[in-house]
Amino acid sequence: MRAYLERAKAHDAFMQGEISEYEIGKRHLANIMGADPDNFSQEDIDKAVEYLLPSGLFDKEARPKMKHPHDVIPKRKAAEFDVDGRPFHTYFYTAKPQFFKLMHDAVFVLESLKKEEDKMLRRGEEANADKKIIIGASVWLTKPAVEEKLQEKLSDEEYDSFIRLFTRIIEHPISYAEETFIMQYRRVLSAESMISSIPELIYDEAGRPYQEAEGARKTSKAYVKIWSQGSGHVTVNGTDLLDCFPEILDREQVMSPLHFTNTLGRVDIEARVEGGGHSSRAGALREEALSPTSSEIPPLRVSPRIIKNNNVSFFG
Amino acid sequence: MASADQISHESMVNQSLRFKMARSSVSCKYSEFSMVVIPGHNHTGDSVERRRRPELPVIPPREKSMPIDQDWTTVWPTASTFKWSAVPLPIRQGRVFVCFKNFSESNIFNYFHSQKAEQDGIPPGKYGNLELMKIPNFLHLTPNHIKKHCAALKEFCTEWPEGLETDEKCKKHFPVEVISSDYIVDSISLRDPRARTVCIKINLSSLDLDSHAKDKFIRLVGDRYNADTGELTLELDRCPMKKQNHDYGIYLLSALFKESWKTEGWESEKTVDDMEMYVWSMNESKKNTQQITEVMKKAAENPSCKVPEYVLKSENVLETEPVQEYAAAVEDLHNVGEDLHSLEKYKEQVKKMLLAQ
Amino acid sequence: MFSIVRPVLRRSACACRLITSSSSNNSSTEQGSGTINFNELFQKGIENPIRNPVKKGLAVCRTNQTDPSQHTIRHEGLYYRVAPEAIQRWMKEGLHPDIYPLFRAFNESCLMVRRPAIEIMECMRAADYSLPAIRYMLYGRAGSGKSSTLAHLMHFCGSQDWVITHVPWAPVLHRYSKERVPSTFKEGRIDQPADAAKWLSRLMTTNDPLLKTLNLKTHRKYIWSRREVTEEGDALTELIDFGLQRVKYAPDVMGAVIRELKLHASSGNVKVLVAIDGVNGMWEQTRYIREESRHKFFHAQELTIVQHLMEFLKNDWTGGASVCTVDEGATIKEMNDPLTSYMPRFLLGQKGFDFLDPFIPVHVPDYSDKEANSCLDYYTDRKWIQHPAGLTEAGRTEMFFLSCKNPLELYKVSRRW
Amino acid sequence: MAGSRAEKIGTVFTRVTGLLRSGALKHDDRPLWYDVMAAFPPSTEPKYDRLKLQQPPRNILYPEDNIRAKFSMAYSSPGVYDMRNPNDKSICQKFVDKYREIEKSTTEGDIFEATAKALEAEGIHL
Amino acid sequence: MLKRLSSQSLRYLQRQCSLQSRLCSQTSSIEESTQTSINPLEHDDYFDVKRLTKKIDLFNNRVHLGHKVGTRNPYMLPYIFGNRLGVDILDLDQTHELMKEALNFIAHVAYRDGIILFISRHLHTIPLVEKAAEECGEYSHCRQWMTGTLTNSSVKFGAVTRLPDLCIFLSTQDTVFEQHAAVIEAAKMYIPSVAVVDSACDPRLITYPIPGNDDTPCAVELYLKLFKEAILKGKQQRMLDANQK
Repeated sequence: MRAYLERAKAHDAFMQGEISEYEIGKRHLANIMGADPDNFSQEDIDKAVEYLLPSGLFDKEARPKMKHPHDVIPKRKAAEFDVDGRPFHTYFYTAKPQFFKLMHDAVFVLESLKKEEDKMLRRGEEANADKKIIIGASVWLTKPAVEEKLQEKLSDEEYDSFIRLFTRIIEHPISYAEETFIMQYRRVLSAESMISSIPELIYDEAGRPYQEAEGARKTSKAYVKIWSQGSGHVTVNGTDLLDCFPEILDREQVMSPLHFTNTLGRVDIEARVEGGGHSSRAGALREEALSPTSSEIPPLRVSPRIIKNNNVSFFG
Repeated sequence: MASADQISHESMVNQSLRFKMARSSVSCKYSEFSMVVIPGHNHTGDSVERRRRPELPVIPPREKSMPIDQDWTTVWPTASTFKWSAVPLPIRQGRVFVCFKNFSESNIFNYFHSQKAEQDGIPPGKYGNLELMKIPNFLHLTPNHIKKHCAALKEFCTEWPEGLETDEKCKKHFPVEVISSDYIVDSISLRDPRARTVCIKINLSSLDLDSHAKDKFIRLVGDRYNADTGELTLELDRCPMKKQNHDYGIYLLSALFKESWKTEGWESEKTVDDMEMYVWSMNESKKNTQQITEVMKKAAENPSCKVPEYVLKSENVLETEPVQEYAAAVEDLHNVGEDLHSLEKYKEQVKKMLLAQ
Repeated sequence: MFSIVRPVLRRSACACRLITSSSSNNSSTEQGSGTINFNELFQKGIENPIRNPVKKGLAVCRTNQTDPSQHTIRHEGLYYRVAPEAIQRWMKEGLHPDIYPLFRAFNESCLMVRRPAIEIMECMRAADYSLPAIRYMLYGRAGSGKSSTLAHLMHFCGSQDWVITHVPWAPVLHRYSKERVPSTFKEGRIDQPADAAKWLSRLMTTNDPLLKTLNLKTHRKYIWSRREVTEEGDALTELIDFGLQRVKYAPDVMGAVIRELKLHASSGNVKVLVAIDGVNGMWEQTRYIREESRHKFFHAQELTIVQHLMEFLKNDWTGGASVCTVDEGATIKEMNDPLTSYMPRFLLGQKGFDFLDPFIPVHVPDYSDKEANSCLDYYTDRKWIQHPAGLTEAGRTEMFFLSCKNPLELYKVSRRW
Repeated sequence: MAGSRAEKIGTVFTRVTGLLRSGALKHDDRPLWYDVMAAFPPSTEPKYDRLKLQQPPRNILYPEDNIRAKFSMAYSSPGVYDMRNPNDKSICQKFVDKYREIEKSTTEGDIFEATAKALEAEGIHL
Repeated sequence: MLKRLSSQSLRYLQRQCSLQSRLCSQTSSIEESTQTSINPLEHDDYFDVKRLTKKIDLFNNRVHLGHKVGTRNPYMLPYIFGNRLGVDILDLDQTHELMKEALNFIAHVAYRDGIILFISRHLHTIPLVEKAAEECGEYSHCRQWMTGTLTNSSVKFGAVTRLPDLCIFLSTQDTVFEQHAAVIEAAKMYIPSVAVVDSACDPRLITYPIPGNDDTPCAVELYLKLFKEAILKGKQQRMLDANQK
């Protein structure tokens, strides 16, 4: 036990040393590169290291780097016992105290929700539909994410029970009362749709607006220009759609996004596709015709079918 | 069992004590009696303790004593292999894979607790890290180094010649571009076979060639000529030395130029198959046209016949405008390539030629 | 091809049933007749007939003008009804195989009047037939309607009492012929008596009443064998009958008939239309292996029939016209050759081009907006399109997108609606 | 016994005692519960190898069980019973109470039916 | 006898004991100081826990209700009062006495700063048990039991670990058919156990068995209340005694 405690202490000291060494190294590097040491960011460090010690190793992880010790050295748990050997945590003997603490808390959260609902029913009130948590806007944390959060390794059954319990909580009519608790374990999807913002419109000499996009599926690549205020004219590699895609399935692939966004016959498409086979070309085009389309179209991230996918078939 | 160990340990200590006592008693006995001296076996006289050199303290690596605002160019003046002690950066390189053998439920605890996993997954530091020594480094070419180099080189620089300010001007005055490479190889030989190669580039438009000469030039150089850019590229590597290759290249260029201006006797014997372009007057098309116009001319004798006007106007029908335009359309179709536009043009010309307006 | 036909047959039953109830719905509008200045019309553009797909019965997609000789640019994009006898006579072969079940399903045979056909008709009207025969070349990508245009033109000429000689698909001659014998007439040529006899019988069926009324005579004496002789002044039909009875001599009879027809046409007795589909197949390698070397094939030029047909395609005669099509399907395709094209110079090759030059190439494009809408109007009218969405504007847009308005593709896409 | 992991031999207490007695465990190192258990031993020694009682437990029966049995045969429905209210009696219990009440007062006639009638009169539907 | 010792278990015992040696010396000093007044071990009810239980409470909380006859464990016969229409009724007289004994023991262990581990696998009452354990500053393990958690603890926890000094089972069954593995593991590791044993449970390895209904929430709540009070009383007394000294 003593050895255990000493080890924990030694680790803390070791980390302290590493961090101070990193800070000094950072100032040295700034000096070497002739930069201002106070405003030398991690990005600058990476750039400088890449310049000073270039490595062509395929695995980027294996190249030289200078990172903050917290990013390099895996986190370790703090000491778990006091000097008498009494564990700090009431669930210590379960070996996964954080996880079971969470499960225990979740049970009482659910119970409190039930009680609250009973009270509301007795008062004749109804759950506020406006406040309801939109389940589609976020997803549960994945198992590795939960493990990272709790610093404990979970079995599949345990993760399943976690999901079951939390699903019961979120599906409760007044789950919004515990939104902050629930949302700790959910990842919001809206961030994703924010990233893929609609590209700006470009105007050609005639003043006609268009957008440009690139896309890929399997080994195919597609470069697309979409003109708004069109008549549904499609050119692929300088030829007709029919010449490029003799199979109707491929043409349907290309059509699906236009159909979905109701722009069929309203935009002109000029595309260049290369590499791959006919179906992957159509797939590459489909994704591209999709993502920007024209300014008339809202972002299309709501539909799960339109998630960009380079490998899995659209119908698969 | 542990207590048994204790006991045995205790007895051991006791035994050793007893042994010491016995020895001391023996030594007492030695003083009383004359000693049997076996040289090299037992002690004679006072033993002089061997003087050991005091261990010098290990000097901390140089990086520890470096001031943060030092002049790095003095620390690392020239190219050199990575030295961990002279580089004051906590660099890490390498990738260590964490590998759990027989990973099972019972080992899950180990994942976060075991000592063995303590160093797992951490890239090794710079101390004794061979990987850092293998890769090249540019610690001798930092911005400060370059500034110093430039300052030192400045006095040897001359002014840029006037009139060659832009690339276009350079191209104009020096149309021939010669590319060669030098190689420094760390191996048993100083020579690198690639160093002898010389590449000469020139744009054909910068040579003074008429259409025949240009045609011949292009035929002579074959695929070394890029029709899209109009550039000639000569790769020369048949001689062992770069100089020889360069001289040969220049010779070759002038020989090509001279040769392309010559017109040989056999060049007049060119047939249709030798033509690189479709020439209407040499082809079947002309015969067909001639035949057809002759028939039309004959038919024109009958006044009810609707013959295109041009047939009657001119004596030499083939020289008339519709036929010439038709000929141009056919040539266009063959030489430029057919598309809807050229076919449309061809159609119009044929209609003009065959149908009365 | 069979897989394509199957759903059609399935659909034909229900389509027929529906047609009986809706036959009174067929509205047709008189679009006017008479010749109009071709160029003028081309320039000013023609107003679209009123079309509203949602309201049935109002769509104008057909014309009452069933006489093709009266067709002008004003009928462009409209369907006209072809009499069953005309189908039997001129279009029994040569159209896309899917179109025949479609005719049965629709309970009528209609062809669309399209611009390339009108263009050639105008040329034919304008041409002087004392001048060498003009050769027209239809070209366009697969499924664009070259054969239908050719059929329309045959109907056009046939209705004006021309003698029609039709080769429905030239490459058939050098791919699927069962019987091949060395020619006795000229060494080094290959005779295909069965194919020649077939051509003769087609000539008879196509022009049967006409040939009898014209009562054409032969210009010279033909000696087939010691006993079999065709005298000068015999009826041409007799010569043809002889070829049909003595199949052995059919290739030579074919040559004689062609010669006779050319002479008659030149002398103004009759007008002759030479219609050959897939003419570029005549400058191709055949699939027939030479006996001396297994790796060498006969060239189509070595076939007697091809040689005779080439005689016909020559412009050394007057009083007729040739209409040919060039088709990608008629050449032997290299696998995945990206350089394929449907243009005549590419498909004919230098030799073929030189032989046929000068000809009038006429492009058969995909449907224009007007034609495509007219086509779908017609399909809707015939209850071919049954899905409610197929009747809406959005459904049409989708069909147009998927088919790129290519007639064959549009038909294939419309099968699914 | 002591020190071994054979939990079925002796008890926890006797095994530690054995260890202490043999000296394998020093007296100072004894478990902290040892003194407590020595002072307050469990009333039954928690031995694994103990004898089974052969005698089955008695049946618990009451005289009024007869009435209950009759009631159950006549009216199978137990009725509605408010479990939250500890004072709420089941219909069966009400019947038994009534039966006894009637039994005390009268000895003639069919008491069972009389009870049923009495309860009906009180508005309790059987 | 010494030869038959399992060296590993002995090592555990030694480690545990060495860990506690300091505590023991502390407690012994307490003892010494209080000897002048009173020795807790000599006092019959030093923590005044015996009056916590009342038979009527046990009855009202349905502690007497056992399982059906078919599931009866023969070793529970002495604690069974009788059989009412196929259901075993536990003898509350005995339960009352045994509960007092157990509470006294628990309080003493808590007084000596022992680690008390609450164990239950009765799914409905797990949160209650965990909550009670947390409230009295002790430990609970109500989740799936990994074999060797007590017997192989240094490997399982990655370090030498102090094992609990007392296990309190609110239900000795893991599933309805199987006994909780911790019962045997605790007995192996010299850890005494206090357990609520229903008529279907095996009381033999339990040091201080309490015959009682282990399924009804109100009964479990009652047990937890009593255990908690006993532990808190023990701890309180420890503070008082330390202050007196």
